[in-house]
Amino acid sequence: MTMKKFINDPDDLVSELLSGFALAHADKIKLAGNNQVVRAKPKSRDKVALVTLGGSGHEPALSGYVGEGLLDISVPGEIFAAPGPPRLVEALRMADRPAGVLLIVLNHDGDVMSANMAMEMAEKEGLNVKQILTRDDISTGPRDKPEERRGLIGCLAVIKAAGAAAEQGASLDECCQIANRMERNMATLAVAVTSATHPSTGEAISEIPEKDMVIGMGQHGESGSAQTELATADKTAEIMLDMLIEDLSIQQGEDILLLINGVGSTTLMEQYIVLNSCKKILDSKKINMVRCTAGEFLTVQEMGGFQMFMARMDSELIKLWDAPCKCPCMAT
Amino acid sequence: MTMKKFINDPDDLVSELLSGFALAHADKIKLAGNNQVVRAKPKSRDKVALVTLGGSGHEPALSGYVGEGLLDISVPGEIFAAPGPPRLVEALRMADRPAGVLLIVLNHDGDVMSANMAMEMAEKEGLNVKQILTRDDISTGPRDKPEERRGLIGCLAVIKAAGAAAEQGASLDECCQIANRMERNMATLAVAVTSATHPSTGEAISEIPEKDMVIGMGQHGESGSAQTELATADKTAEIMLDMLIEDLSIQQGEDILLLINGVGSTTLMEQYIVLNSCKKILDSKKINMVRCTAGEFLTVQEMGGFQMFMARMDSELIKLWDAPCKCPCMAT
Amino acid sequence: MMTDALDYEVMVKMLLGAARQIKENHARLSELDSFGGDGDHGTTMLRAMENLENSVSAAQTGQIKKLLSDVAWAVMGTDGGATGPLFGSFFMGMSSGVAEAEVLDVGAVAEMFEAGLNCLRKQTKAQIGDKTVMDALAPAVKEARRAADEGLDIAAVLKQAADAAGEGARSTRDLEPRLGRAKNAAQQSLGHEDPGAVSVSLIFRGFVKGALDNG
Amino acid sequence: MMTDALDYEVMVKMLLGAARQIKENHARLSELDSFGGDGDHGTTMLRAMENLENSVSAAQTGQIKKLLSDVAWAVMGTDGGATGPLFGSFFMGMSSGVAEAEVLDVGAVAEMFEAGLNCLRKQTKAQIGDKTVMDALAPAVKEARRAADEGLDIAAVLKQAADAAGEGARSTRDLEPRLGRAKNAAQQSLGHEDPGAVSVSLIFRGFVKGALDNG
Ligand SMILES: Nc1ncnc2c1ncn2[C@@H]1O[C@H](COP(=O)(O)OP(=O)(O)O)[C@@H](O)[C@H]1O
Ligand SMILES: Nc1ncnc2c1ncn2[C@@H]1O[C@H](COP(=O)(O)OP(=O)(O)O)[C@@H](O)[C@H]1O
Ligand SMILES: [Mg+2]
Ligand SMILES: [Mg+2]
Ligand SMILES: [Mg+2]
Ligand SMILES: [Mg+2]
Repeated sequence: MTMKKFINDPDDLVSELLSGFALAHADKIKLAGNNQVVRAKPKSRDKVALVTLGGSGHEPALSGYVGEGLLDISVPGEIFAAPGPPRLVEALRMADRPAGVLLIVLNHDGDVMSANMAMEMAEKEGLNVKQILTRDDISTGPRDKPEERRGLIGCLAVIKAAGAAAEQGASLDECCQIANRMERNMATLAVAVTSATHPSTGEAISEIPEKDMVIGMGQHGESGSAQTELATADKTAEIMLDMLIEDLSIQQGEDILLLINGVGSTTLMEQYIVLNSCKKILDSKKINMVRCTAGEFLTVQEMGGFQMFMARMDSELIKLWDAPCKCPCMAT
Repeated sequence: MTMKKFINDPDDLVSELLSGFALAHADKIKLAGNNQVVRAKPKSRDKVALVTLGGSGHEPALSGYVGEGLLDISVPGEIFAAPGPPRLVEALRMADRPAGVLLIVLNHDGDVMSANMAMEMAEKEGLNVKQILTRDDISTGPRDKPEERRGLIGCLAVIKAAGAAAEQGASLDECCQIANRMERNMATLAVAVTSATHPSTGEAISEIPEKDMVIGMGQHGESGSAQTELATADKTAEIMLDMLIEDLSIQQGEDILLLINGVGSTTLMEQYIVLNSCKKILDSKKINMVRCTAGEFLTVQEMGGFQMFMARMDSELIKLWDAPCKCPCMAT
Repeated sequence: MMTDALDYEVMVKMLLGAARQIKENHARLSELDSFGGDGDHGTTMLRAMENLENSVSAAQTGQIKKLLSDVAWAVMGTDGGATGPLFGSFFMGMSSGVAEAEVLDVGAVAEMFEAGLNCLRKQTKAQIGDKTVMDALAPAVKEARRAADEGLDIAAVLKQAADAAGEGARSTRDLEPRLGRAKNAAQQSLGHEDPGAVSVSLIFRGFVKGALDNG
Repeated sequence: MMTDALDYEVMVKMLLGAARQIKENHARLSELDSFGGDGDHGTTMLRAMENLENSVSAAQTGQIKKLLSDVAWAVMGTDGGATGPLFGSFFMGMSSGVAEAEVLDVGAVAEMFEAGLNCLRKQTKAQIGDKTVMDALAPAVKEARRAADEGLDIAAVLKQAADAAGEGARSTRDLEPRLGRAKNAAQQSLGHEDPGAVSVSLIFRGFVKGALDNG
């Protein structure tokens, strides 16, 4: 299969996409330093800054979350590959301020290693940085082994909550607490139906039989936990909701946030249909879907499928979710 | 090929997707009447209302443009098929007000027929409605035969301009003038590399050879004007820009708005890369890309490709483009 | 059945006959629409005919004029691109072409079809040869008028019209479409009838079957 | 070449030798990474080694310690997931393991490698048998220490270490990965060496070739 992507030299993927990204959203973000994505209008330096890092190829993630009420700096790496510690240290220096910096790291080996080394150096330099790991993929490990869980779209909820708190003037400790509360109360499960093409190599990153779907598929084509036959939106929603509800031990009457994140070629139409299925099922289980949305927030190139995210919400987390925000990929 | 879409009964596609859409964007839109998409908070009735209609399956278009500074009502039809006149008349009645209603219609046979019949009835009922057709597809007819040009993503620019004017209190005539000025000064060209699957029939809506791309491909799989070999982002941008510039007779030193609209599985990454290519080429031609963006605003299911939109801008149109807006698929 | 008067009950049977013809052939209609078009014509016509049937059973006035305008409105209400307005306007025109009378004579039947065609013409500039509904509808209406003027009875008029519609639909096989979605893939539809024209022919065939049905 | 003293120039040659080995074999590394991983290991190592070469040519101090920390920083600066931090920390550890001295004796060489391994261990809890870089690196470092303690010269120590690394890399063939991206597709990589372990082995092979190179 010929790769059908509009690109130039594969070596220039990230630099070109970042230039285009900066052009497209010049009102909200800009590039600084060594391809750091920062806000067009920086937030006041007496407020806690939020920084994240992550591989490229997942657009709009993660740089698309830079903006009011969300991130201050995103450090994009190569395609599907975390940036190395030096650029992360650069970002932490840029973000450094008396109020402190919260570094949000998706739990993937490369990202974590980079972050750990950067944290070590930041400490040596006396920077005021705290780190939080997001580990929401319930398919890779049980709840009591969070280190085995990968970071999926859950990072957005953590960034939203901590970002809103920071914007409202919360201290670094408070931001950490909120981020931690969100992190502990969230869970994500992915499903994939078609593979994506790695834009550098032109190769399919996974193989999925024609009549199957893979539950638990990772963000880079890592195989999933269960390969089953294609199912309707209703049935797929039911399977996935049950796993998420069980993982979070959600009880009747509890309030949840639900997010359907399209990862590539699965249409918004389908995402809305799945969301509608979820609503029906949750209603029947008497679980309150107090907030929800659907859209492409973190993609895996043109992979077909979606990530279903669920979080147990309390009134403060709901308020933070509702707080105003404005970034390239969303606004309220 | 098995269709790999998360759906239930194909007959329920539109009703289910609209329910999900309303759930996902409850802060911005809601359903009213017979599946009319209206603003969650209606705009003041002394301002001109904007209404549009169009087939479903193009999400977020067109209902995703309902919101502040944009549409008041969208009348979604079946998959790829305009709604019939009765629901459009219902919408026009709902929108009716002393300030008047502007009906924006994409030039496709079904949409135009529905709109014409609805306009006839609206006139009989004494409603104050004016209609504007958007005809931006330069691949289906020459500039002096606008009736042969299909309506593509250009509708968004017309809706943005007229919507901003309406929000600022412009009269119906003024809104019409602005919409017309935008419409006369815009042009769109589509390119497709992979087909989409019709979600009702499960069939591919077009066939594109493995190493080819189709320039001029329509929004429903209608064949394009030119089938050529796959090209790089730079080369594709050059070919398309040249055709758009020629169509609009854009001269050195003129100001343009450029929009890259992903239609499905072509990634945001690629859209940004193409936008970056465009910037380089336009710079070399001394044409000022004063505004630009990229994203999925009007899709064709999971088709691979994009629409490139260009408009000659004057200072008023730029101001209207910059005016605040807030709808499910964008916000400034 | 009637020979020189078409009453409300017959009109109901004609309409339901048309619906039945379409329902039995919708898969073929979609297939025809897939050569260059978007493959949905059968599905849309199916929905249109379900709407038609519902409006027929809901109608209680006994007035042909009102029945036809209800049907027109229902068919138009089918969200299906060009189909709703095209076929809806044909029925709408039929309604405006009949008097408040309770029965139609053979001349009134021809006039009814002519009014339908005229109303549809307001929706489209399609001419014979453009490979659209027009290729079946125009000859059918013309033939109905000719037969009526010749003094044939209503059953015969309907039959002649249906034959002309069928002939017209078949004639589209060798045409390249000049209107509608399919025009952009003109070559692909060569050798295949136009789906809209076939629908017209099925509807007229259904009128005949419905009218002759004594059940 | 040296037998009992490793000076700045030799260290440069060793580093460049390592880079050459990787560059000649990057396609194989990517291929190995495609069995269960994401197929980018070769590309990333290639970029890492380009960064390494650049930092070597930019380094002018003549100090091994500084040279190694520059190299470490450059390798870490490769945006490539796990690779930058893993290999970068190995070089960083090597730097911290050598004194400010201008030449290293055979004991110092063994110590340097041990420090590299220890620094890498801070990044990962990988153990031998997990099918990672550790399967090649741990035996290589252990063997270097054994050989040094036995009184072999530096060339022989490097060679023994490289052999042990190669052995270690080959041993990963029959393992299922327990760490890294590939662990989620453990079966797929059965029968194939771990790309990271092969990289370690190539780097040690490059050290030998570089050190023995008299050009
Ligand atoms: N502009 C037009 N004028 C007359 N008939 C048309 C026109 N456009 C389409 N048609 C008819 O409609 C048929 C296609 O109907 P359908 O597939 O239901 O609508 P759509 O083209 O919107 O998908 C064509 O076969 C043709 O007969
Ligand atoms: N947690 C880990 N501990 C030790 N080595 C690891 C770990 N994760 C990955 N590796 C090593 O890295 C190699 C893959 O490197 P590479 O493909 O460049 O990174 P990525 O997995 O981020 O794509 C593996 O073959 C393995 O040797
Ligand atoms: Mg990688
Ligand atoms: Mg259609
Ligand atoms: Mg059709
Ligand atoms: Mg890899």
